[in-house]
Amino acid sequence: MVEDDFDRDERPVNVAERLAAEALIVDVDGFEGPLDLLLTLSRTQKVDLRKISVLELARQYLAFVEQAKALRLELAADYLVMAAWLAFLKSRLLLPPDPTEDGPSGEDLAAHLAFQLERLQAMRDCAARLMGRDRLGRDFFARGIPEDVARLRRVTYTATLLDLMQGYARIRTRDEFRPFVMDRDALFTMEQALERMRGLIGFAGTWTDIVSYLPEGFTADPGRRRSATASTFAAALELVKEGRAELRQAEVFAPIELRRRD
Amino acid sequence: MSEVSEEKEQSLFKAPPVAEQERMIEAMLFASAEPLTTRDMAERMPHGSDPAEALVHLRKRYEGRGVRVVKVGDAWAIRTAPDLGYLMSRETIETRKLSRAAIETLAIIAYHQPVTRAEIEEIRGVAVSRGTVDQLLEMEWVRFGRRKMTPGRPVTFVVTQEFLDHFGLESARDLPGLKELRAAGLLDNRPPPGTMPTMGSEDGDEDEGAPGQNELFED
Amino acid sequence: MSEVSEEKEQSLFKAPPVAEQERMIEAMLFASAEPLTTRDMAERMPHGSDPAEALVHLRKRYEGRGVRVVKVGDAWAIRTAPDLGYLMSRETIETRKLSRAAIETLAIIAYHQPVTRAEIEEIRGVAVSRGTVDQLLEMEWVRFGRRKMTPGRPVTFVVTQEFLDHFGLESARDLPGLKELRAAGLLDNRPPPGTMPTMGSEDGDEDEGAPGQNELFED
Repeated sequence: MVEDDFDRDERPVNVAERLAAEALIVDVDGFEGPLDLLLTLSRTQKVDLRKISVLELARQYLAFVEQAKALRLELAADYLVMAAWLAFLKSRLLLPPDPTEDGPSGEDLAAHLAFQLERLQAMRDCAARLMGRDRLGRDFFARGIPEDVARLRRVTYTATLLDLMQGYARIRTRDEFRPFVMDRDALFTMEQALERMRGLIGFAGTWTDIVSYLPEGFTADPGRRRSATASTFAAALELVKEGRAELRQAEVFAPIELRRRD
Repeated sequence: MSEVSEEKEQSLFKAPPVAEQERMIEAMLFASAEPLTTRDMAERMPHGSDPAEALVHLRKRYEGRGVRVVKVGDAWAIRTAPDLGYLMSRETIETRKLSRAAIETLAIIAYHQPVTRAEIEEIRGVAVSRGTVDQLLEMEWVRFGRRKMTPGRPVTFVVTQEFLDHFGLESARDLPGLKELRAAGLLDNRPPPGTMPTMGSEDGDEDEGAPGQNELFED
Repeated sequence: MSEVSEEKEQSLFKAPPVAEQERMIEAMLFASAEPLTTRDMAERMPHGSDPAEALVHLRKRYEGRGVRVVKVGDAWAIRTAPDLGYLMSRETIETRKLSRAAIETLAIIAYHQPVTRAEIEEIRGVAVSRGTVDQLLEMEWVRFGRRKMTPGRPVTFVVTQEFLDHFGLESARDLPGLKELRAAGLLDNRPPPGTMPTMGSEDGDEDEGAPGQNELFED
């Protein structure tokens, strides 16, 4: 459930290929996206990132984009989106606030951009500190000759007294060894049907669908129902032959009805 | 940490103290993928080190511990103390239901003991595989009984005390008889449909079984 | 040796003495290249053993030695002392060179975990390529965490025990500078005001991330 979220199907694609493909799109003159470019540009201001002039930064960024255009460099869409946004931010910062307009102020937006830059810089510093730590396999080491834990699997068998008694009963009744016969419990024989019908026919004073004569337990399962229907029908024919009942059917496939013949 | 690097600097001029050399060979023996000779160790250690001497100390340090410094050929390695070897294996116990063949064989032995293999086969109506009997013997639920005083003097099988313990029986005589099995519905657990012609002949058979069965328990 | 087996016999009835338990965990930790949890150890030790207590003693015993008992997440391992790394040049494992994107992504996952892809993208200001995350997953330094209880229930990433082991960290709480970053508010998930262009593909996810944010560090 958790892992399936993305790209399971595309997993097998070579990681290196993907990295290469990413590099083509993302690297504009060696920058990893507009935020990275902004961070680099901000360094020219040589101030604490919290005191950075976002307005100045926006100017620098827009100048960079202009230059890239002049050099006919293909800029990724991200860079252009950021340029448009910075142009908007610049106008917000320069123009007096429009009281009719809602939304965040230019200052709020600038503060957030400064926060983002500071956060990105912090993460880069963390990454560097992390990679600079003593590392397993380089500075400290795991056991060179690990002794594998042998996994022994022991199987114990068990049985209950009931198993034992049932087993014995099974042998003594020999139902295991009876000669092979068709399993007939899905069958309702014509003899059975006839016996049943003979008992019931006395009550059939009115026309009744022969389907209603199917024995209990033979109506739900299709196989059993088929068997019982056939034998009941055959038994009904037998009763007609004996002169004890009459049958009628209104049309082809209509219900077959049965009535006692007095 | 800082004193260590100080020592390292000193080692350019003189060998590190033995205690430090001991740390070194301890780390090397731990991390190396193969046993190391004192020469291997010396090659890696600062100039002037004497791994042989440090090794004496290290060996002593590990005496009686969970691992030991042992000699492998002319090299050295750290190994688990032999008495703790059992920790390096993990036993998983899996409980399985006894097979039908085994249960039936066991039941026959329990009800008819002492019983020969031929008798078991006659009652079960199929050959008894060696594996089935071996399994029951291995579980110590059955054992060999006295040989039968019949031609060929075949071995017999009887159930064991372990068997009785497992099934909570005082003796094999406490096993329910056929009448009780029938009363418990166990003999008729497969409702014989009226259409089954083979059932009838079997009835007498069961009752006959009863007296003979008790004889077998008499000894 | 004989007293040891005597103790083992006793252990059928009561837990072995702490000194003996210490030997046991010493042997197990030496034998394993992977960290072992106290549960792993207890499962292999005689009934009633308390590896946690024995570990305290063992850890102390190896202080300042060539190898150390270190905690890795909720598990324990023996690792060589970092100052002796230079002796192990032959054992050095060449780790794959990670791209700058991968390193940054790893740091973001470590410091912000559990973190969604959208959050990583928001912080880096650029789309996270599949290759980058795949590489970290493949190295087993990151894994999928719980889904975030935000619209779309995005998956999160967290760092693994392998990550902690590799960088010699007891837990993610020990990440360098974590406290300072938190104090400076740089680990907050500050929603962008208004119409900031979203870099990530999963727009909108970022904003709701805040509550679940520090779960992993808290427990």
